[in-house]
Amino acid sequence: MITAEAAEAVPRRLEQARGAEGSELVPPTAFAVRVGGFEGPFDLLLSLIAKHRIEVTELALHTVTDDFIAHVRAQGPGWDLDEATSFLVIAATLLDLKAARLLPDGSVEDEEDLALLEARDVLFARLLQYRAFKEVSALLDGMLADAARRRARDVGLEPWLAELLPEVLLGLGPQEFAAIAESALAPRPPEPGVSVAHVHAPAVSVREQAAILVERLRRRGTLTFRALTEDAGSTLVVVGRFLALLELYRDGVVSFEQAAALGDLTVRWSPPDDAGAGAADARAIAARAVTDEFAGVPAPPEEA
Amino acid sequence: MEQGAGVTDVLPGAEPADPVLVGRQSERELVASVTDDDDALLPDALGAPTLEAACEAVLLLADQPLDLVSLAAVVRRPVEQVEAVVRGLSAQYTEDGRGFDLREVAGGWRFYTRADCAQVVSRYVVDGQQARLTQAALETLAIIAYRQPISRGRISAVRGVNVDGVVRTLLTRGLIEEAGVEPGSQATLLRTSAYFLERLGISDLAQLPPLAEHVPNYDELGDLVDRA
Amino acid sequence: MEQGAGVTDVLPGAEPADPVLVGRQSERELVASVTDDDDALLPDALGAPTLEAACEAVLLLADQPLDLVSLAAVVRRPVEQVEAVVRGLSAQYTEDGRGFDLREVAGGWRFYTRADCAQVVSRYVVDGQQARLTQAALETLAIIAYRQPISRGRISAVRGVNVDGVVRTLLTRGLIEEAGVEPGSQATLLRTSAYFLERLGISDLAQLPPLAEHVPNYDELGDLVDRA
Repeated sequence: MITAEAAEAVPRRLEQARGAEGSELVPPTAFAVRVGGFEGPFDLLLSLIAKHRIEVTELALHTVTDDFIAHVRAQGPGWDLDEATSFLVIAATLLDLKAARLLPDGSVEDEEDLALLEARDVLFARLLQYRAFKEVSALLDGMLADAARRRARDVGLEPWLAELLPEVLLGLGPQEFAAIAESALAPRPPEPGVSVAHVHAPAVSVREQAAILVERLRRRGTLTFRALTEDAGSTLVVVGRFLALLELYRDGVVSFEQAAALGDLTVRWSPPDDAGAGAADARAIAARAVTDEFAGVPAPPEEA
Repeated sequence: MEQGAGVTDVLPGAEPADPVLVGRQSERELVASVTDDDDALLPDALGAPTLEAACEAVLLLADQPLDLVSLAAVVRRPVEQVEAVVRGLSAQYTEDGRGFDLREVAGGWRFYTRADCAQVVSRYVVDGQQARLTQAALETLAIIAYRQPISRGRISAVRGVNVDGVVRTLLTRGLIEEAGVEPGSQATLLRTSAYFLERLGISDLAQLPPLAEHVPNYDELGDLVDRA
Repeated sequence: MEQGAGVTDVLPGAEPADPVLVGRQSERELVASVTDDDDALLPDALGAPTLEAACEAVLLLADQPLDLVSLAAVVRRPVEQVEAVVRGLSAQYTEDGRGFDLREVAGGWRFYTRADCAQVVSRYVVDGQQARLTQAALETLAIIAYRQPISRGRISAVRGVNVDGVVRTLLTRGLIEEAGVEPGSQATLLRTSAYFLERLGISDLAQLPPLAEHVPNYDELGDLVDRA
């Protein structure tokens, strides 16, 4: 016989516990943020494979790539950056694999092909690993539910036995006790993970750099790249200004001259008549010139 | 897959799962099918193979002596029938020379250790208990002392670990006691006892040294817990 | 006792046990007398009529799984003998269809209600129903169980999502615990707790379902994943 509690606790299925009925399966005590009903990219990928009735090991994953991409796209904004990244990494790998399949029977002598094969193997390996843990987690769920049908005796000592207990020895005075309270109540320090602060230099907005360049070039007409970047605080800013120049060049508002290879690059302000002659503000020109391609750079959490 | 398929089309789960992937599902389904078992809802469902087993299971968990009316309500049988079974079990344990004993005390029934096993159980209790508290117990006691009355859940949130076992030890040692329930959550609240004051060598909670400023107070703590 | 008596002379246990003490005395008196009763200190004094009864009495008091070595120390009998008795009792309860069950869980033995009495027990115990774990928690728990000790980062890598929140909850529920730091990265390592084994109803990690059955070519897979 099975209690309502235990029975309710058990039926967690694997792949089909998804989609239409998925929401019912989220227990009331759910504490995880779920992305569109999925616990991460592997979970989604497994579901899609199941939907297309493909064995994971058949290496025919390209058929689910479109689904995966569509799902990622459908999420729209509102994703946690970490989560979105992990989805995108897998989407990119899937796209690579699909692209490889579309090419005429390719040889694998190419280094890129080898890298692709390896990326595929790693993705499959990780997917299989995830699937294994997912399967045993369902078994654990069953074991937990089964064990929950038994309750341990957990009662206080009979009074005569409680009296046999030796006197408690606190072994400390009020001051030491207060010190313990302070350390116990103090906020716990965050997990000492690997700091990535040094990796994420403050983001540089190409659009802002373009505005600076336009302003200077309009005033001076011609400047070397060296002069345009001598006040750049970091390599990242130099790169940002270089990208901005490329954008401005594409838009036809600047031209380049370089006398010799590796020599100084001279940048000339040469806008078409309508753009340069008027009182157009530098930011507006920059904004027009620099397309969305670079505009989406997220603002840094805080300027260093 | 066709280009331009709508988002809803690609949502998974609409079709039955691939049996290859699902695997090892027989026991799952078995349990799921019992979920709808109406038996549990029948007013006279015992919920155990026999009345004897039902009484034994319930009494095993009883911390305080359980009166027969309550027991009869739980097992859904007449009081007279339940009384006969319980007395029968008690006599049987005695006859079989069990180390446990089902006895009627203060109008209720509870499992006790048998009197002639007193030596071995007192040895167990005395030997097994350390006079000194563990660090975990001290920290929990400190949190209760400075934030009383407080529920187990909030202590857990502060310590970041489950504290049920430690709290039970502190209760058994008489250092803390229950202090009603929290209005909203119905969680049992805990406070320190007079024995605690005695063991710490103070006569009043006001004599506890004040804590440094930076320690979050109870209200902030509550916010943190709620947001967590 | 004379001053200057040799140490051996004052060692207790020289006299045979007083038969009055093991008779039908009231508990109080009995305990008062055993506390300084020489008999209790006899190296082989069981302190109960039979080894079966002694084990039953002590296990009735256990508020966590009691390992056989500790139990054997309390009843002063060899571990093998105690193990045989405990296993015999457990089998006997099952055969007799008792409502209680003696089970080996998390490395020790403890009294539980029998599984087929779950319905009646759940009617009696209204509180403390174990909250179900989410899919995220189950997967995280499974990875920790099979790969312990393991850091949060490595769990995240397997699941493809951030696991900080889930890990915090598992810690608070006492299912996992911290196990030092990884030498290189200084990341905190995690492992499952004894409570996890207890909740799962198994005695040790070796009783987990084998993972290899779920992974084709397990060894090759490990290599690939490590390179990732």
